[in-house]
Amino acid sequence: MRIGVFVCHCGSNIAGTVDCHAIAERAAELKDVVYTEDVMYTCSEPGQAGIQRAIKEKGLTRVVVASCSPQMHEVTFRRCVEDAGLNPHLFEMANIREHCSWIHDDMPRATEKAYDIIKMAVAKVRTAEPLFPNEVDVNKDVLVIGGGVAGIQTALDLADAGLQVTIVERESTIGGTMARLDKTFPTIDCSACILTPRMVDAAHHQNIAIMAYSEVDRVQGYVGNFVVDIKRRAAMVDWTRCIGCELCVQKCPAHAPDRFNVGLAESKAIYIPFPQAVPKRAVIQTEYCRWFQQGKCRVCSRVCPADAIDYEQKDTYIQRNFGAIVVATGMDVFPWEEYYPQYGGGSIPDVISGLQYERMLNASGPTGGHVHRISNHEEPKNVVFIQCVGSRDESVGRPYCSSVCCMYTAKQAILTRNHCGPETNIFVFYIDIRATGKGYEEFIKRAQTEFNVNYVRGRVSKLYEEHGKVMVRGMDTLLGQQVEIPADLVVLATGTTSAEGAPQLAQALNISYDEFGFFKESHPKLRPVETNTAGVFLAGACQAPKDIPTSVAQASGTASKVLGLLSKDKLKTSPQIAVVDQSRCVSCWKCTDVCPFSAPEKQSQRDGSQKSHIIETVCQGCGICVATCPVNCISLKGFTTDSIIDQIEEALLA
Amino acid sequence: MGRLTYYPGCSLRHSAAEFDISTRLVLHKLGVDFVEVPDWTCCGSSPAHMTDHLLAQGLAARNLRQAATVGDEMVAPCPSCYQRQKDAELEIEEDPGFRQTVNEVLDLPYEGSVRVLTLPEVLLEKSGVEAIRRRVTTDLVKLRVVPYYGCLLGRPSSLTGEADEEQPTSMDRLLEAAGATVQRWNYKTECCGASVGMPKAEIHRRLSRKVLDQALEAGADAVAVACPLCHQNLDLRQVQINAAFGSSYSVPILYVTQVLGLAFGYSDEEMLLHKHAVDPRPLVAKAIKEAVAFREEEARLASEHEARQKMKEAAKQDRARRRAGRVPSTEEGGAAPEEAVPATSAHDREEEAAG
Amino acid sequence: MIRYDSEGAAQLRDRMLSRVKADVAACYQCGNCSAGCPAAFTFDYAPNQIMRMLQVGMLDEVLASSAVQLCVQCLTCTSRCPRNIDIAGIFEDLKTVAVAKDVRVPEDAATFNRVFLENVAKYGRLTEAMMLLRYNLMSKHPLNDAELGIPMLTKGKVEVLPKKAAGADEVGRIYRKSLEKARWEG
Amino acid sequence: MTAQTETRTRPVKVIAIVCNWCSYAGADGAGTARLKQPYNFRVLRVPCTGRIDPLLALKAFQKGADGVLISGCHPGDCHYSEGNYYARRKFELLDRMLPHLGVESQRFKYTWVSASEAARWQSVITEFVGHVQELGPREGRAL
Repeated sequence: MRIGVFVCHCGSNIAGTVDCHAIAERAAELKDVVYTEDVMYTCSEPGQAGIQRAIKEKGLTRVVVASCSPQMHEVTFRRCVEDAGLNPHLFEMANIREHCSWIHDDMPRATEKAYDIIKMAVAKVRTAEPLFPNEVDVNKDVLVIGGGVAGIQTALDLADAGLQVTIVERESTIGGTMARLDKTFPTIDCSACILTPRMVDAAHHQNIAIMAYSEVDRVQGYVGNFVVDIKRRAAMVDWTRCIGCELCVQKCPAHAPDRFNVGLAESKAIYIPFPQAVPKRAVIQTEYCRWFQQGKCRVCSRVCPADAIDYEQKDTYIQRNFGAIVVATGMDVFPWEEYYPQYGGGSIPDVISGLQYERMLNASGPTGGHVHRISNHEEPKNVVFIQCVGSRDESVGRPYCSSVCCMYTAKQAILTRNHCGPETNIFVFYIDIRATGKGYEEFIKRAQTEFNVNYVRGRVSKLYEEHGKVMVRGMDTLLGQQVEIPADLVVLATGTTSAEGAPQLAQALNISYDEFGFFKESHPKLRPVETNTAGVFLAGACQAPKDIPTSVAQASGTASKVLGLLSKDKLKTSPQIAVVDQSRCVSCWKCTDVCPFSAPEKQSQRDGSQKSHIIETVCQGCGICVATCPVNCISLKGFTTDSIIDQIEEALLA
Repeated sequence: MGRLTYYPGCSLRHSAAEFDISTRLVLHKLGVDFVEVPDWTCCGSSPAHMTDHLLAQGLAARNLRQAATVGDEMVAPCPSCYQRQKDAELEIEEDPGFRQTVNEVLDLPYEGSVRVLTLPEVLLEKSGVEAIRRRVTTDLVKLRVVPYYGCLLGRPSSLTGEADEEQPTSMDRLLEAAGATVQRWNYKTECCGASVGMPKAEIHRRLSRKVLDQALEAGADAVAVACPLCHQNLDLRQVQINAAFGSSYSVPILYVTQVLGLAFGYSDEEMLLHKHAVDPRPLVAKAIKEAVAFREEEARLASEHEARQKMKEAAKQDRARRRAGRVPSTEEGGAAPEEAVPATSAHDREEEAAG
Repeated sequence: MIRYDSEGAAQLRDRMLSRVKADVAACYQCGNCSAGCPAAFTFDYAPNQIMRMLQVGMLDEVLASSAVQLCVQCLTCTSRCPRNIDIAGIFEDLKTVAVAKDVRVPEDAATFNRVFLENVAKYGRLTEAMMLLRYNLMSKHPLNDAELGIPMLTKGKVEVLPKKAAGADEVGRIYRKSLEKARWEG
Repeated sequence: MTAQTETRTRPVKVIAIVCNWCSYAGADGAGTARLKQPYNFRVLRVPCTGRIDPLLALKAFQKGADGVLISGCHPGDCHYSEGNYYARRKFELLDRMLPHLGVESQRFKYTWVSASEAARWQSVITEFVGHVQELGPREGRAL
């Protein structure tokens, strides 16, 4: 056995706190180590070439690279040694950067620790065995979860490339948040004019199937071969018959808050969110329906020309297979009412959210695009916008910037000027203005100059009603003066929050999410649309708050990643899987009980007995069975018990 | 042990005697057992904690020690006293080292662990809304009040047990339980100017005026408080406010315990209403009188309504009887859905027919 | 023009971290504390400006400001701070620093505090009438609360002859010991 | 200083066995954020805490570890759905068994740190190493 150890300086990232040269020299004394070297940047091209040269010239049979986290470069180096003719699993990484140099200051002690880490890696690589991947067939259908602008974009890109795409959308129509917006910044072009054609494209595309009013219930399988259970929620309307004529909606006698218009108007118990809905199908909201609540009515059923109403409909479940999953579940508006009692907590009628104002501005919205006070329908004289409501506010558990509010507030302020004319006073309370996109800063300047919007630097502490006005008590920090504005209408630039149910979906998909419910990408810079679960990708605001251009750009990026994955007919599976020593198996079947993937199967032996056998393409390599087997007859390739004990020993050796 | 001790504090001894008396009577009426902290002394609020931290905690710790000799809980109706003593309680509990430091300035060490409570906390925890409601004998439904918590009854919520700092609810619940009509308003927790009112009169005048203004805007006849300082600024200094702004406010300021006491049937004299600068007696008398008239009217309307219902019921039975005599029962199935069609649709159809 | 005092700023930050558990460096100057402050209209510096001054180490200016002395400790700022900074706690601590350092605080406030505490140290409990009287005499505007005094007297809200409470002597000792300790350590 | 006091005050040795998906990534994140941590712990990476046989923890104590920390994904967040639940069951048993084997239960900890919880990793490891240091090095390894 001939082991080579390469210690990376990573510029000064490691060498700043670890004496790389010294430990490289010391490592040469370790058993089986025949060659060591310290390198400025091991991951660079010359660095990798050096490793390959050493493998050939020094006859190395195993390699350890001491550098950064394996999550960063394990793949890189495995490929590197493979190209030099070694099995990629005869390679091990020692993480002396994230786990050592970056968390310590004292060079002698950090160096000692780095040496220990290298010793552990050498011990591990000593017991390593060559491993060879299996190949599995790939299903080329793609599931897109969420039919907002990001989901639509990914679906269209993939469908245009020839893949079969299914969009699963929780609401009864696709379109997402963008469908509710009036105009978009910084161009002030109509949101519906951009989005609705894309929605129709998706609906008519021969490679796209839309499953609206449906949710992902369960996900099994693995990359290339996901098995997904989808729940079709009972709409109480047979969508194969419904033609979206809206006759039922017109005649329905039961009123319900209009969710699409964020409560600014009333809708009916039987509901189609908006005229351009795709698919345009009715849904009965049973909690408001007279038939479901009082057992009387059935008006919709009588007026429906297509005989589509079905009060007996139940949720149905269907199972589909996919090769890849794109999560594009978007975001929700921050529920400010629960968190800001100092702004009236929703009890002051003339204090509304940004999304409500968006609906008010919209010509097909509840006020027909007329801006008026909610309390008395008069045109407002003083309109006040308050930024960072539910953003950058740790007192409400939202320390992050929602990234879209500065811009949408500027847009709404400009539109207010257009709607209300020059007499109206428009104020925007801001802390900082974040206008980093293309043309954004220019847009802010136009709001301030061309549209005469008064930007006040400071936060608003309290809103309260007085003499028919909403008193805005704020601060002009630049003047060092408190200000009070008797406002007619106050629009809160409500921040964004993760979509309802995001953690549950993440758990079903086995992907990570942060404390706020946004899904975690595999690497913030290098793998921004991948997740830690192979075959599951992210698009849009489900990953972090995003505006439309960024969501769409990311969605197309995601599509290209999915295409890259599915361009192959077969996928190599990880060879780091469990294997049973059948001669010692006692057929207790504990392994079949605990395996989350049903990888162990009962295999009949020649003598008629049954022994456990692990299906290689199904095993995900978690090792639960290994720790569970009472006779220790299962071992996990790449993480054998011996190799773990060897590492422990090395770490503890004085 | 386990007794509730009562810390009146300096204000309640004299300038806020009506708060003291009404609190004692209300606790007594509700059957809440308590004993006064023996030989209590001033808590030091607010100059002490703005002068020296150890002085402040030392003064408060002395009272905790005194309370510990007879009980393990302490109610301080005055929110300033409450806050000082609660603050000392928490710091001493959390930091044994600090307990030692404090004990160095005391004559005798404090080794106990007394839990300090606000008055609303005691009323709600030891008695509760239901118990209060049961003891109400005088109807105060026509007394429209706003609960004024001021700074210290709601903030910080981690200390006072309120769920929300901006919208505390304990006084609302107490006043509603007493049968008063509680108006929603925006100034529950805005400051009245506190004791800075003394060195800088301008502050309290402006702030207290705003509180009175908002109370009236909310449609209240009186403001309910639970703080001697708030009471002084709003009641005693209302003349100063009027003099400074040329206004003519005359808003009675009642302690929440006075409202409870009145509801329990105590007299104006027992609740020491005459001690207030703005005399609340006319308002209280008027409210009680109006309530009686209101209840009479309510009873009259109810009996009328009942009579009408009875007549309707009788007529319906009558119709049913007659119909049963005439119409075969098979047609009833067809009639039922007709009935279910809402008025609008029926109306539409009539119009169509007319057209 | 000012020069930033980085060392002083670091010391101040540490003091507030250890005494109040508040990090002045976390302040991002949104101005919410100032917006909601009921007394800020009488301040020379708004609360957010005080926070900024602390960030750059301007302790002397802060201690000399009327803002620190006129803060009413209503906790509105603390309760609404989006960075969860205990601003009122910082102001309270600054008041004690001002006392310990003998910084000239506005006469009214200093007199009020002194009269109050001396009264308490003497009688064990606050005798409001005596205190008010002495305060108004010492602050040289004896008629300040005259309108107040009359209703207080007539409404029987004043104890005319103060009595010494049972624990008064101990309170006097607490007063003297604490301040002595502060003087030695300050 | 006598030899004996030296052993009592020497830095303790702590082994941290963490899962690849959550806690290892969390520790990576702590490194990326330059969150300072104690020197005397060594990290061992396994795919999932479900892979960790409690005997491995015992082995570590036997080989001279003064403390063993196991850290995985939060309940419900396991990359393999339920590995951390199986791990929890095993380690709760181990936790109860350790004192009978002469190992103070404070020397063993099972916790969870997600990939996004860099600061939590820092506080978990710092506190744990601190507690073990308070107990001091283990002497007379009966186990």
